[in-house]
Amino acid sequence: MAGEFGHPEVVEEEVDILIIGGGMGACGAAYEIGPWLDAARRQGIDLKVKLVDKAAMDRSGAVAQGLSAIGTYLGEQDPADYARMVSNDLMGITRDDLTYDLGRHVDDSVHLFEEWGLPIWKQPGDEGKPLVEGGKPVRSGKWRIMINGESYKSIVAEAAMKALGAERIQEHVFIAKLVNDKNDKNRIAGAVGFSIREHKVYVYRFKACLLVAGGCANIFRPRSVGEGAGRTWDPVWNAGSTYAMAAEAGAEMTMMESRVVPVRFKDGYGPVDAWFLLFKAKATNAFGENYMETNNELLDQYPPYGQAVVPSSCLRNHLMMREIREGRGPIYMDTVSVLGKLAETMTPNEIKDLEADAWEAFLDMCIGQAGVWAGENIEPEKKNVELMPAEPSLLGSHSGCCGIWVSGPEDLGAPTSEEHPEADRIPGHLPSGWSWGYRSMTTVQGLFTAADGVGASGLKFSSGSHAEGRLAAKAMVKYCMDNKDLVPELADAVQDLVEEIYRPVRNFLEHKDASTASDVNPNYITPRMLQLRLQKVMDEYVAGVSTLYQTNAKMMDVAENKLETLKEDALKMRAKDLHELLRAWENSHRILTAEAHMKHIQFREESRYPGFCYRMDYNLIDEEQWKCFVNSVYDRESKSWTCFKRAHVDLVDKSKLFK
Amino acid sequence: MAGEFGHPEVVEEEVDILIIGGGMGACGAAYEIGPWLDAARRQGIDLKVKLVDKAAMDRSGAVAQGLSAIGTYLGEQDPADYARMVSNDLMGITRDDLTYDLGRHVDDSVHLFEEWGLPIWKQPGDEGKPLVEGGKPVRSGKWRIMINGESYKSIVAEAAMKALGAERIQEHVFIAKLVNDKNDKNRIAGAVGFSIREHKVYVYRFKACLLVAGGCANIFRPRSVGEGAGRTWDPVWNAGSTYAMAAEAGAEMTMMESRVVPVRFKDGYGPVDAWFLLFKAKATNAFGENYMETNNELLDQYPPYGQAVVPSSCLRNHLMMREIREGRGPIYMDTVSVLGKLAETMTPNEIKDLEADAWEAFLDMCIGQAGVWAGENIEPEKKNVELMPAEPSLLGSHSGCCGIWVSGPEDLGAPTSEEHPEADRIPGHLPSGWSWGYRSMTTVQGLFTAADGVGASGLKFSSGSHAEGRLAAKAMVKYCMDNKDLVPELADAVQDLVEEIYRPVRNFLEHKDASTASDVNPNYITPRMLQLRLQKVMDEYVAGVSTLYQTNAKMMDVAENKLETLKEDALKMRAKDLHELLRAWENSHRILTAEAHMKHIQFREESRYPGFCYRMDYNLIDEEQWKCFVNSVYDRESKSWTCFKRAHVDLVDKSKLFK
Amino acid sequence: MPTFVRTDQCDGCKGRDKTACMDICPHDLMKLDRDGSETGHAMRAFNQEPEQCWECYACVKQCPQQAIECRHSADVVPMGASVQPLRGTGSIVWTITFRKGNMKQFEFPIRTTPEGSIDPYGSKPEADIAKIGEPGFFTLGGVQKPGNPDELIRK
Amino acid sequence: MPTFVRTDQCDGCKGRDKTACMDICPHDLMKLDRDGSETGHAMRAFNQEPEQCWECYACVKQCPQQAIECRHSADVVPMGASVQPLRGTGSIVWTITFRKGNMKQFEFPIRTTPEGSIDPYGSKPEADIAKIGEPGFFTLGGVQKPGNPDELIRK
Ligand SMILES: Cc1cc2c(cc1C)N(S(=O)(=O)O)[C@H]1C(=O)NC(=O)N=C1N2C[C@H](O)[C@H](O)[C@H](O)COP(=O)(O)OP(=O)(O)OC[C@H]1O[C@@H](n2cnc3c(N)ncnc32)[C@H](O)[C@@H]1O
Ligand SMILES: Cc1cc2c(cc1C)N(S(=O)(=O)O)[C@H]1C(=O)NC(=O)N=C1N2C[C@H](O)[C@H](O)[C@H](O)COP(=O)(O)OP(=O)(O)OC[C@H]1O[C@@H](n2cnc3c(N)ncnc32)[C@H](O)[C@@H]1O
Ligand SMILES: Nc1ncnc2c1ncn2[C@@H]1O[C@H](COP(=O)(O)O)[C@@H](O)[C@H]1O
Ligand SMILES: Nc1ncnc2c1ncn2[C@@H]1O[C@H](COP(=O)(O)O)[C@@H](O)[C@H]1O
Ligand SMILES: Nc1ncnc2c1ncn2[C@@H]1O[C@H](COP(=O)(O)O)[C@@H](O)[C@H]1O
Ligand code: SF4
Ligand code: SF4
Ligand code: SF4
Ligand code: SF4
Ligand code: NA
Repeated sequence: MAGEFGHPEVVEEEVDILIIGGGMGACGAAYEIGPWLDAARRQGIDLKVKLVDKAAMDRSGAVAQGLSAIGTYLGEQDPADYARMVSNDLMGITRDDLTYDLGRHVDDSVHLFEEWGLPIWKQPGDEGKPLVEGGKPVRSGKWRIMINGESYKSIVAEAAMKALGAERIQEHVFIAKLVNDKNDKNRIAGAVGFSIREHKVYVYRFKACLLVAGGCANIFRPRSVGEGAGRTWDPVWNAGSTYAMAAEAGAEMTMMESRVVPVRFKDGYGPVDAWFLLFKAKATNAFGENYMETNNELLDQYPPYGQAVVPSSCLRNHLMMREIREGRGPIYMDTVSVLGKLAETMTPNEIKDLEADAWEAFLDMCIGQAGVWAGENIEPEKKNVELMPAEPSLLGSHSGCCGIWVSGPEDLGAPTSEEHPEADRIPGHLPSGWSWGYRSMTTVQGLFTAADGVGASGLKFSSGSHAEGRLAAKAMVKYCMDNKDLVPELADAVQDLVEEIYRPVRNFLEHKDASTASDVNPNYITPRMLQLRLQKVMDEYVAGVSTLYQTNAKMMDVAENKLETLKEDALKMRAKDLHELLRAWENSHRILTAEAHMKHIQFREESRYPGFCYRMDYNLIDEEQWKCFVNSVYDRESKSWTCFKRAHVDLVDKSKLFK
Repeated sequence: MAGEFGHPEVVEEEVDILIIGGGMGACGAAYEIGPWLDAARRQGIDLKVKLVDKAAMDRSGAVAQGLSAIGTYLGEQDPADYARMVSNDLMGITRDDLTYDLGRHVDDSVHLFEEWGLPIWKQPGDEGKPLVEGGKPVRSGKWRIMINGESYKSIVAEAAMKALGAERIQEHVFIAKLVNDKNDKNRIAGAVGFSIREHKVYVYRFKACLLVAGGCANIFRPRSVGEGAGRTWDPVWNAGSTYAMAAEAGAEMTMMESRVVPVRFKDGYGPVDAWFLLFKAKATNAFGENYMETNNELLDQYPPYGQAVVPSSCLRNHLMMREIREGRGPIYMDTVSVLGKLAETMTPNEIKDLEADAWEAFLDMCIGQAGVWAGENIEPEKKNVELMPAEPSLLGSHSGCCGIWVSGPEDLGAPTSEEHPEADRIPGHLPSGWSWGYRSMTTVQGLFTAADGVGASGLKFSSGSHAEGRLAAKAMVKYCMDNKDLVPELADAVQDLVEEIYRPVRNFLEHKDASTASDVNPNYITPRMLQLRLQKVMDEYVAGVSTLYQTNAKMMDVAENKLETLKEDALKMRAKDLHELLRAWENSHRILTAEAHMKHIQFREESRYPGFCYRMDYNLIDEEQWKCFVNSVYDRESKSWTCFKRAHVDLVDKSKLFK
Repeated sequence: MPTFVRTDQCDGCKGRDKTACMDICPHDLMKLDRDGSETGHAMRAFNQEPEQCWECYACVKQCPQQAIECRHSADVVPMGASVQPLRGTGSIVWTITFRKGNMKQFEFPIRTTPEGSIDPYGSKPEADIAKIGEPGFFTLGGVQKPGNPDELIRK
Repeated sequence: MPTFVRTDQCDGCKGRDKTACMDICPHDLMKLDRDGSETGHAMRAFNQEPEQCWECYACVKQCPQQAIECRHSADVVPMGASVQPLRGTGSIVWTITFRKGNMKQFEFPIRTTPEGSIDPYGSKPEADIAKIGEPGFFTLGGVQKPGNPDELIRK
């Protein structure tokens, strides 16, 4: 039956492994999986794989626009140094097993990128010498290397798509829901999605699934609310699908209280790292004071995190936010001094190159910022340029570590039991320790994740995300080999799933003629209005920009109620076409992600990340009570969350940071 | 020639007096003017009058929805008491001549309203006894009386329209611009507007003009940005036409730094006075603390204003805002305690009446709040209800006093010369003292104003606005009689004026096909986007809600630049139909009003209105330097403002407030 | 809480030149879609800019067909409630339906005189031209409240 | 800074089933208006939800007709500037026009290999099934960086 609007064709497909997403994590998986599939085949096990992306892999995900730097490349440095840095940047609470493991794997992905054609900047003298042969990269900071990254995603996707083969890739299909196994609630068996081009619903059955659908933008009101609303920091299409679908499937979540609030050039979210780390510029308040100096004593209030050579990102924000809160904004990048100083020692040609570098930082990954500078006639050598902290986003691979609790490597000394005083509050069906079989598997059998999906690590960036996808791919092949006789059965009837997926369409068709203007109708809500309602709640009560990132227990009580109501009303979203059906489901995912964020902040009674989020009723870090993971599980039946603590353990010695 | 889109018919009309607006001030003028026109006619002087309203008088202006109380009724009280109250509420800087004069006139308007059919609540025993016969009103506070006000505006408009006669009223015509006299830059000669129903431009020539087009909403980003954006506190159609057109015509403005930030029930802006003043409820922070008590010491920081029996509105806000700033929000109306206490002593029937009163407070004037309560299932007897300070609005008749500098009464001892140390900075063409001939005339000959238009007074509310319109009408008749031989000549050619008025239409017609989607076009900007751009600038830099009403000199430097650019871009607004032409011109008026607000805050270096607006670089009241009026004039040619001080003088003794 | 128009109730004010809702909206929001090109519903009115609706209910009260209702702003208020008036000659009846279904009804007086009955100058005096330069309204031949002269400290 | 489509340059990708811009937009914004019912311009593409545009320029770079440009977000950025790329095989040239008219041009490399030339597994080893349970990628048969074992304090 050829589908039509409201009556989609149902396509059922059975595979062994489904990869959901086509971003950095998925591309890593698509690349790594091939040879392992071959190896399995050589063992007589033939595994069928499919990758589904809601967009076109060539430009999907957070790297669509390109990037001007690769965030993580170790080079000479030890994985333990990397694990330490991540830990400190994320205020002490990360899984050293995951970060260390990433550190020892990541450089290979970067070497591949270069091999495939990504231009990587080299130190003078090393031009043309690949990294893998010892070519020295140009660094901005200890971990970051500069690239000409306009085509970064296209290059990585080309390799992935060739590796996997076009017939195993389905683009423009949005996965809306994971389905558990009929016989084992704690196992995954399928996924349902829909095409945004044709009237088709896809129902997949599989043994294993890699859920790598990116992070979550747009649950908080952005700083521009008209046309500029789409120019969020985090890509506006990051809809929290990873977190929401995992939580709904029963996966244990971790650190969902963690958020990213990057400071960026104002109005365009242009990256600042080239200015800070390459050109060595300083930021100041409106009166020219270097707040990292004048507010330095604030760092001492957060031992030991404030005492590292590079204080953590949130603490750098914290020092800046005092200026904003006390009315000494705007905050400026002191471009005038730094360019003046550089000009003193540079030739005109070097200055031209420097200018190009500065613009490239934008044009490679944040073109909108170039638009802002062009529209505002900004000449950074003449006038300092304004900075602004962004609306909060949720990401597991950047300067935040929200995500899913995954099984880690076994060879790094990770805990195998749970030694926290409140261990008895951990729901009984969940594993103990940090490793329960397959690398990158969640607490749901067969459900794997990577990149933005993996919580309690962070600062992986694009390269680390790719590497993590590879780790997961390999583990999934092993899982499928070990479970070769498993026959997944969907817990729900296909027809019920289709009904659920197309509910917004039916809401529209049933009610659209009740009112003369179809956008205002008492029977349904447009996805756009629903999103704005979510953003208003999050902004006003859960520490968005309009409260200067402040909240308290009472505000979250209010938010809790409002989000519950919003979840009810989400069932009344309308979709007037397939495009709006996409928006409807994205927003459903956003609501659940937002709720997780709120519940975790509510549960963690301290302010672990000053500068990103303030619990004003507990405006301090409480190492005694809260140096622990906050984890949670969601129950899809009762629609309720259970939060609990897990013990934090160091696998590498952090005191070295503070010497 | 019958007009068509892009080629309007031009209607030229000559009158003696033009009334711009159809709100409370205009209705007062329309009523009072009749008998004086008759009297003039008896002297052989036949004066032609026209009233132009952009909407339908029956429901135009701030009172369109109705009101639940009349803000100003003196009853037994002395005009001096009223002048004192206004002065204290507005932090000491008001014109006693204007407020006292209002106080001695206003009750007659209220008596007329009652005569015409407005139901006014009476004390038990006085039911049915008109105020004018001594019937005692039910008061909420000292100055406010309760009414059944759903039809308030319809009643007042019916009287006005009958008084003036339908042939002298033109509805659905928007006045966009005043035109000075060709031979005297400092005299007014005409006005240009356009029909929003027909393709017609109206060019009026006149001797005198009463500019009473209301206050200014929507220059700051409201707290809801989607469908809810229209539900601002101040009616969304208040576009600053009064301030912008007066300033462009060269009229001296006063106290444009003053704003209104009322605290209201959250999300619907429902009025709080019935709860505070009639039911005697208290507001608390999230933790149940009465911040008027716990923060009482803050009042002492603002002597003498904090020490009055009723501290001024901004200081009440100030005490509340500390709670918000320090993370102890939300703020609540303690409805539970007050309803519980009332229930103890009341019969079931009395309780039912009380409930009806509470809902009527919304239904008479703020129906949206009833919608919020219904949608949120709010039961005020069970759960306290959230309050929230609104986005700033500019109004001269409410708890703010921005507006135009007008000539006051001569019999109250007002200064006749300028005794301020910086008097020499006052541009030479401006009058000295507070009275230069005609009551309610601005510094531009022939240009009169009233109600929201008159600055440096305030707390007139609907009744005072009506009364002020009457004062101005009478004075205009006198002016026309005195100047009966004056022949106004327009400074600009009619064709140029028409071109200017229709520029947005031409922008659209010329460029619309350059891009496939007509809303995104490189050659023009939609009025909606322009408004959002204005709101973003004002919100972020000029002490809007997202900075918790904070600004400083540096932030205003940025705003100054951005507003200049915005004024340039305003010339590129498009209008795809007459409705958008209306929006385009409203927004032009908003920009100029916003600029005046910013320039005045910039000039006044102190924080005169804590709780409404904080200059964080000068977060105190400086009675020494700044107990003065800040006035300004705008130069239409250079598009620039000149701000200066005028001396403040007391005509009544304020110390009586503080005993 | 912008307005919407019930398709099956609006009759386009029978094709009259100006519809009641267009005429009354203080913000020029209501529009008649004569040929259906804007909404798909010919000869019906609609709110052309719902995000600018002040929810003043002027149009709701004015519509002769009771075709207009408000739906609480979808980006702010939970769904399912309604607040609807019926405005008579002397009073208005409000029906409030809460999200959870319970209802309240209130009736309030709106005016004590019949609509259209105001005689603005009926029993009023003429204006006295001699007083045109002095304080006071024509109605009283002077001010309502002379005030205590001792209060004026500079006179 | 949402995208807009130059009416006179877009050719609707010659009516192909999927247009380049529709295909590439990561947020499903670009749409072909086949019959002109949505924009008045038949067989031309348009941005169906400009307020959701991330300004990523994927569509701009992909359009074979150079018909797509960005106009800086009207609610944020002063008018009159433009930032437009021309993406070649090995490099991209950016032309930046400032509001006040001055221009800058930059050229940056985009890749060192021809598009479509990647041979993902060409010179790589096979995966060793014996190592499937251990750390390490197939490319190396182990981890990139074993790390200093002394750093692992619980091992
Ligand atoms: C958001 C962001 C991220 C970065 C940066 C700036 C900004 C603004 N910077 S800087 O700040 O440091 O400057 C980068 C930088 O310069 N250098 C760097 O190395 N990394 C940066 N990142 C980090 C990396 O980009 C990031 O770590 C990885 O991209 C994460 O990879 P992954 O977790 O795979 O997510 P993805 O966004 O790439 O891909 C998501 C995919 O899922 C698809 N998808 C989503 N939902 C789906 C659904 N329901 N069904 C089907 N498909 C569905 C998407 O289409 C996409 O394919
Ligand atoms: C905004 C506001 C105001 C009040 C209140 C709540 C709110 C939310 N409250 S409470 O908070 O205290 O509760 C009231 C209350 O309860 N009691 C009371 O007495 N007064 C209240 N006000 C005060 C009075 O309403 C106010 O003092 C008067 O209405 C002011 O009278 P006036 O200055 O005439 O403005 P208007 O808004 O009534 O009329 C303006 C007219 O101008 C027209 N217009 C505007 N621009 C025009 C143009 N360019 N060309 C042609 N016509 C063009 C309008 O259509 C309108 O006719
Ligand atoms: N706590 C941190 N502070 C700053 N940068 C960090 C931090 N943690 C990780 N980084 C990364 O390290 C670089 C900056 O560190 P550094 O070179 O020491 O100034 C950036 O590339 C960041 O990606
Ligand atoms: N001032 C700074 N000091 C140290 N690290 C920084 C600084 N600014 C940015 N970074 C790091 O650089 C990385 C990315 O920078 P950007 O692309 O501007 O976000 C992040 O990991 C930041 O933590
Ligand atoms: N708590 C209060 N104490 C004194 N006056 C108040 C209080 N709340 C409101 N008012 C006054 O009541 C009038 C209108 O109230 P509302 O309708 O809430 O704006 C204004 O003049 C306010 O200043
Ligand atoms: S007033 Fe009522 S019946 Fe008349 S056009 Fe408007 S909605 Fe329709
Ligand atoms: S409720 Fe008021 S603002 Fe809204 S459409 Fe009706 S008349 Fe206009
Ligand atoms: S890619 Fe270019 S030519 Fe093709 S449809 Fe889109 S805008 Fe038109
Ligand atoms: S710029 Fe990016 S987000 Fe915007 S329409 Fe083009 S591809 Fe889509
Ligand atoms: Na919109």
